[in-house]
Amino acid sequence: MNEFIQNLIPLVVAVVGSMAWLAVNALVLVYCERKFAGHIQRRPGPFEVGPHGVLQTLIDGLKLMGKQLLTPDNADRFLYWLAPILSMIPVLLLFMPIPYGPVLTGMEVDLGLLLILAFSSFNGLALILAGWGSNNKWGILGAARAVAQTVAYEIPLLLTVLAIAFMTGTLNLTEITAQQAGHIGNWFIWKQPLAFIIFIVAMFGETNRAPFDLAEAESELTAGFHTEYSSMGFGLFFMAEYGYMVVICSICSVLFLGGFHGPIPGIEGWWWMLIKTYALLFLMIWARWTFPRVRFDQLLNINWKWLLPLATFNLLATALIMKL
Amino acid sequence: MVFDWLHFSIMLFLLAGLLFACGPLILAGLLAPRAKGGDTGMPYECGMVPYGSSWSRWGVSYYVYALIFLAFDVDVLYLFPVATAYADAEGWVSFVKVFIFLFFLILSIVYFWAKGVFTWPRRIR
Amino acid sequence: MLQALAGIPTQLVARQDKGTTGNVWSVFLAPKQILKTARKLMEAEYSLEDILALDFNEGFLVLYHFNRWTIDERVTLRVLVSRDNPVVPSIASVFHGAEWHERETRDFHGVIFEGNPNLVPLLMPAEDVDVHPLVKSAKARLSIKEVLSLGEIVSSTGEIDALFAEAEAGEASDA
Amino acid sequence: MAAQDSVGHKEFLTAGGHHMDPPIVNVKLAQDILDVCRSMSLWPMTFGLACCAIEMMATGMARFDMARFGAEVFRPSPRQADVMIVAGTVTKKMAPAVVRLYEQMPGPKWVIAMGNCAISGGPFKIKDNYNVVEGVDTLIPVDVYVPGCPPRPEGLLEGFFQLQRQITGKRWWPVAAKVEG
Amino acid sequence: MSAYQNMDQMTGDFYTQKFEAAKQDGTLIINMGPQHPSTHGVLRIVIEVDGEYIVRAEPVLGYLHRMHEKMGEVQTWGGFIPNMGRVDYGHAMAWNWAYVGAVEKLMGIEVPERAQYLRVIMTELNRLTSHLLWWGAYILDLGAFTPIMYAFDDREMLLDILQRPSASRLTYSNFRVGGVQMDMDDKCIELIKAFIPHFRDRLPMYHDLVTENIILRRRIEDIGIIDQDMCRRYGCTGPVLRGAGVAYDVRRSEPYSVYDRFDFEIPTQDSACSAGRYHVRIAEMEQSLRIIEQALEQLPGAEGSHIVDKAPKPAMKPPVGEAYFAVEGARGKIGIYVASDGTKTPYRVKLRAPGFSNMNAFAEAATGTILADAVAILGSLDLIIPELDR
Amino acid sequence: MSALTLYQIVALILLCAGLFGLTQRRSLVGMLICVELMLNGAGLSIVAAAQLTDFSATLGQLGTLFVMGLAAAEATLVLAIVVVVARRFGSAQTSDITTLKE
Amino acid sequence: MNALRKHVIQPILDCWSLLVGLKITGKYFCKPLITVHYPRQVIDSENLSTYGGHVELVGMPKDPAMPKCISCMMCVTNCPSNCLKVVKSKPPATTPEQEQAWKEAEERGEKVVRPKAPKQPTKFMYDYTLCSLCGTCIDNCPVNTLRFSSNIYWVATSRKEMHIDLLARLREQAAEVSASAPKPEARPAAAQKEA
Amino acid sequence: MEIMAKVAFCVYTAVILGGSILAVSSSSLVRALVGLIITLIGVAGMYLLLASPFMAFMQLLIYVGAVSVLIFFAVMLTRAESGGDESGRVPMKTSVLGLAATIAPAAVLGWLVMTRPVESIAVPTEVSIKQLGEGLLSSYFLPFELISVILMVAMAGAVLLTWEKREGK
Ligand code: SF4
Ligand code: SF4
Ligand code: SF4
Repeated sequence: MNEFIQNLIPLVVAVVGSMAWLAVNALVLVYCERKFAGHIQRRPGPFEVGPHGVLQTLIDGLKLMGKQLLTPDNADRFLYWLAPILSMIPVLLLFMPIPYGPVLTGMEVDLGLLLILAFSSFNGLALILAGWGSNNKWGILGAARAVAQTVAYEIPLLLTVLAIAFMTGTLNLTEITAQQAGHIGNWFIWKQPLAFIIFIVAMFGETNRAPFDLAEAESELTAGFHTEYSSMGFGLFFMAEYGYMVVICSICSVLFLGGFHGPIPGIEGWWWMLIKTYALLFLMIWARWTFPRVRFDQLLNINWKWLLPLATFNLLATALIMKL
Repeated sequence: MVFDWLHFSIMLFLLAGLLFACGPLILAGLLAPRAKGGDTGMPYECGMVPYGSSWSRWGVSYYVYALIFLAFDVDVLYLFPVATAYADAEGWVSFVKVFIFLFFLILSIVYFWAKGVFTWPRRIR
Repeated sequence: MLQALAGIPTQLVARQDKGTTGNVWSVFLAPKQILKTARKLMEAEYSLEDILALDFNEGFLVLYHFNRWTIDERVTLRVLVSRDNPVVPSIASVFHGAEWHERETRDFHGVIFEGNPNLVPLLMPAEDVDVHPLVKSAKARLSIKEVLSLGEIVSSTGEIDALFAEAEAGEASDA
Repeated sequence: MAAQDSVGHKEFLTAGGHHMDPPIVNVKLAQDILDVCRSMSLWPMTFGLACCAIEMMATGMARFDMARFGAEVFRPSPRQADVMIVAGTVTKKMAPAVVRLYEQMPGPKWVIAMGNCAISGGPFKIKDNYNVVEGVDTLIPVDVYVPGCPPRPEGLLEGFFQLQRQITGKRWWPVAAKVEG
Repeated sequence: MSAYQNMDQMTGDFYTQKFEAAKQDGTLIINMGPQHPSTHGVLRIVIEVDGEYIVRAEPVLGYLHRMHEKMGEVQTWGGFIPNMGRVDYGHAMAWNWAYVGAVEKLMGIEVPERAQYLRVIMTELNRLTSHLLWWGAYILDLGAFTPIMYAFDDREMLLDILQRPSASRLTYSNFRVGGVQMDMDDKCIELIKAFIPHFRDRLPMYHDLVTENIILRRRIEDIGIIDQDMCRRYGCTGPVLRGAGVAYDVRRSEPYSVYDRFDFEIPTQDSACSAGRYHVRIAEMEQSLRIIEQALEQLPGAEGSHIVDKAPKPAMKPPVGEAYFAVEGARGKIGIYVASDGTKTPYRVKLRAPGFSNMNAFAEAATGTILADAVAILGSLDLIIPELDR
Repeated sequence: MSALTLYQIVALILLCAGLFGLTQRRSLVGMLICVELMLNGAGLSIVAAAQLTDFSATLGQLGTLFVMGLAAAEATLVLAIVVVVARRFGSAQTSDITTLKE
Repeated sequence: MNALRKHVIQPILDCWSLLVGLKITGKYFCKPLITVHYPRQVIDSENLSTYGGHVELVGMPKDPAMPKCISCMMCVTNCPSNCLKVVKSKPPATTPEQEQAWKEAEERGEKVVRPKAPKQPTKFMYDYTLCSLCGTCIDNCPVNTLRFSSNIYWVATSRKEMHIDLLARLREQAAEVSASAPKPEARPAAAQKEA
Repeated sequence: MEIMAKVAFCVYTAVILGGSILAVSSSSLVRALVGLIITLIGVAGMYLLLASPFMAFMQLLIYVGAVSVLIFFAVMLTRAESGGDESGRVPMKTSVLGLAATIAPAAVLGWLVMTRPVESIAVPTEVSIKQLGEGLLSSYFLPFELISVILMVAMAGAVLLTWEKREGK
């Protein structure tokens, strides 16, 4: 039993840590996004609530908690409320196998990558349930878009991840990081540059972020699948979206950018991880505030006519080169 | 039926996630004033009364071509076990095997491309 | 312009002073002729500017403004319909854009455009089929000669002149 | 001072009897804290009606930047909005939609009538008026009026401050310097 | 609980019912608007979608019908001018001009030279604000959030300039029969002179950021074809017509005021698609700058009057008759028809709104396209809803 | 009762539920759902048997994996058939299809 | 080859424009902000003073509390929105004896100077909620006693508040100016209401 | 420790039971689908209990991420007016017959399971993913290629069936 407790404690710490990490990330990231957008647009963004508006997202969150949870009369109540919960539940788990530092790993899982992929597939389901459950025409259109999109972009994502897996022979994220130790030249971005680019594009597609934010395209579908969600229902989708963003950017930095290994020694590993993840997140934010949105058929064509062949080619090439 | 740490931690994280999701929802349910009556519960459709339910049959077939690729998706998943074993597998045979597998995928892409599944007309009618 | 209208029985054709009215030709037509005229104008590459109605004692005067992209030669077709049975054939089949203009005129004045594919309220709420806000009260309504003047008559069948006759006599010159 | 009493006693909303129930946990302290949060994060609905809407947009733009006060998140769906800025002329044809959109907002909710049209019909309040609603407060309860045709963006900001003051009972920001001239 | 427990009871309203009557199997009928981010106000479009494709679309107007034509018959001749600032808040000056131009025609008033130039300058500046507003909003519709901010930066500068002779920021109503309300001071002219090079510098940035952007180009090219034939049938004018390759501009073909003294081009595009209309407007901004420059050069000194002596009072009584005056607005040909019975109030005022005719072509252009394209088409028409509904 | 038996009982429950559902459902999609239930039961049974006996666990897992792949292929085809049926007949109730055939 | 260029190479090259876009937004990210932090700063007053707030009366140079208005009603009749209401002063009440005396004097053929009503209006009401700020009243006032005010940060919580008595407002302004000549802070919109 | 596993087993059984009941009995097809998903999750939990996390993740990936989404779209396509319901009640006769048809094999199989316990081991064999991969690359490579072919054929068949050229321009 003692042993059990001993094992349990780090796990509980990991759970609590992930919760905090998720919450802090959501707050900080949303704040950063708003500030970043503001400065691109030559305005300060949130400014008055707290010094330089740092409390703004917290306050927004609290406000959402003080807002009515409204269920439309015709909605399928069960599905309607299942959806945001379903989209939120797995997010915490996704942080578990990601190594944020030499010790900062929730739990080292041999099938880490597979675990993340498996549990993130809940999100698509949640979106479609949300759209369906709310019985709203915009919602259902948005949901159909969201699912078609995530499904499509999952394939190149899988293929690029596979390329890395072929190289490393493991799905354990910690091990993948370990293989990139040493100097910056060991990062897989140099060995798999094509995969990196594909991954970045697919990342936008998977997380429904602009310029691929078709599922909630304001100017077309009002608010897409979450049109009918108020208060925390909306808040959960929002948080989950940011959670998925952080996860996928973390994975990207683990797979391609050496994880917690930095180019300069002497700095704690998790700083590197943080810097890389946030650099990728900023890239996403930057792109969002710069580009127009693509059209739905273009979105799928980018995937099928470019990413998919390229990713397949990349995988084949990887397999071939390994045997050379 | 054996205890497994991976299993246990997955459950723990999921439970925590549930808490994380339900907590705010419950709080919001308790703390917020509730508007009722009138058209409050009417589905939002840009301020108009919708005509009929959205649960009617409509042109999902547009999205179906994206979904057919789920099979592709599933297909790719079979490569995961292979990926772990590939590096250690000796010789060219393994490459050939993987190649054959991927060849069928490529074949289907080429087929669909040629058939025009990837091309959407700009307008119909 | 006159060639374009050749073969159409007009009630009155007049040339107007462009400087003060912005118009060049003013053509009075019987309601029956309007569709045919529109076709001719379409062939002559005219485009429709707008359609409006004026409320007079004699009836509703429906005005169609046409213009060309190349030459500035605004043509006004005028159709006078009675107040009791304000029916004009629609020209929406020729100038598709006329559909909305006609619907708008129906909203405002209650002029019915026969053959308009979609003669339902456009600007007014759908329930207000019978509300025609721009119809003048009997007191405010004037007769046609008190507002309009004819211009320099080119050809005429006489019936329209008659409406203006008094005015012509009264104010020896116009425009 | 919370929102719940801003609706409930007016009978001009739709016949369905729109009203607002108080929160289940109606603890003063918690609600006060929430009120401050609500006032600092007023998300408006994207609801421009006429000319005033352009000035509403201008308020969100870089020169005036209403995001500084947490009001930048224009939500297209009423479900996620806190405040409805009626920016422009409400016509008889539009009135049912305005009421419906108001009712579709979850509580607590507020309304700012921006511009003279929304306040009283403004320049369109004429003798033979047949289509313009003479004041949106004949349809839905209005909390703050921002007069002008259109009001300056600063005016709308002041409207927000006033709304914040009504929610929390306190003006949070300094008062602007006077304009000479 | 609401009265709408059962979805089957939800039968929409008159227009959706009309639509439903001819509904195909397997389609959804959706109200896009009146409250919808991409309809820029309260336009409502009932659409029938088959997945992403639009099977049918019908705009429903009138949600902002503000009875301008009725007011024309109630207000005095001069008292109707404020309405002109509100018909089209985007390009209010052109409407002002169209109306006072029509009345001046009726009354035979000759406007002083300086006033003419002031009108030109202000109208062109206003055209710039209108195009900038459109540009930002259009890009916003297409999903990019930042360009509208940049557009408004410049627009604010223009508003500062225009505020001086009009005391207003948006709904200008400073034209008077016989001239303009206030003269332009030197400071204002200085500001304009400073603005022109500034804006010339900004245009390449707009170009690089947006016009060249591959996503935008792919979004708008070959979308929403409105060709010459359609333009004729629907009576489209302005950038829509010029985007279809017809160099028709009222400032050229029916030159009013002093426009015949300026050297400017009429940009046209042959593609007839959204991109064509887009490029026409972008090019027009440059041309407006040119006109302003020339007008500033030719502007008679301050000794010239900004309004005729003994300007008519608002309760003027123009002689009996009718007049039609057309000007080129930012959206196309604005035409105002006035009929006078010799009293203080007009007998009839009819506003020909360019957006009304342009919008008319939307349904045909959008049928069969993808939902996102419909938004792109709608935006490319540059709609100002109060102008549609009047 | 050994653990294996328990798993087999659960698998049996799934199988029965699927079977019963199959007889009750009248739409193609409903039937598909029930078939998936049965396939799941089968998968569970195979994995349990392979894991809890001396039998080759690899084979058991791979076998189930193939079952899953087949399920996906089947679902794809059913979706396609449903599309066709829906396009033809406007609904996918089996009864409708049978009546329409006559 | 041509097809290759069109469908493969060109799109890749076009992606360069995305980087250009990122560069531009990145450049602006580093530029200074242009926001005017409204309640703490205002746009320069030179600019604001050209903006027209609601209509207000101008006092006489000598007596700032008194408008130059001569109750000619030009503004009232010409206002398109009917938002002004001017009530003329009545002539001072006269006693019957005076009347009698004047009457007699008139009968005698003398020139009688009856006391005229003061020109200033007794009441000058203005309903801001109707005004379209068109300036017609200002144009048409023969003595130029109307102008656009600079009270532009104004909000209200009820409609009545915007129904203002311009005479009272003028008096207040005059008192304010005389009381504390250069008062830096405006009477805030909200505070004014509170008062 | 063991007790926890037992509890987990009971929970999963309950989840599976509840899910399958929902899947079979719900009149709304979408709810039935949710029932199926719940069942799938329960089965995934069972796989975890059987010490084969790979199978559990695959179960989630394939079933939850792919198959159920496909079924969802199928539901959307087939729905009649009644909001995705299977309208009306099933006639009694069908229910009884169905029950009979179910109970017969269930009884046989159940009897077999209960009375003929197979030699079993208490601790599940653990197979690493690498072993699986080696299996796929060596002895079982034929099915590995086969599944690729099958899925390709399924895809091609689906496209062949559904493909309608939209009259474009
Ligand atoms: S108040 Fe003035 S600016 Fe605002 S909507 Fe009305 S008319 Fe337009
Ligand atoms: S500005 Fe115009 S509307 Fe306002 S009071 Fe003066 S005349 Fe009337
Ligand atoms: S026009 Fe001038 S003087 Fe005449 S009543 Fe009005 S304010 Fe007084």
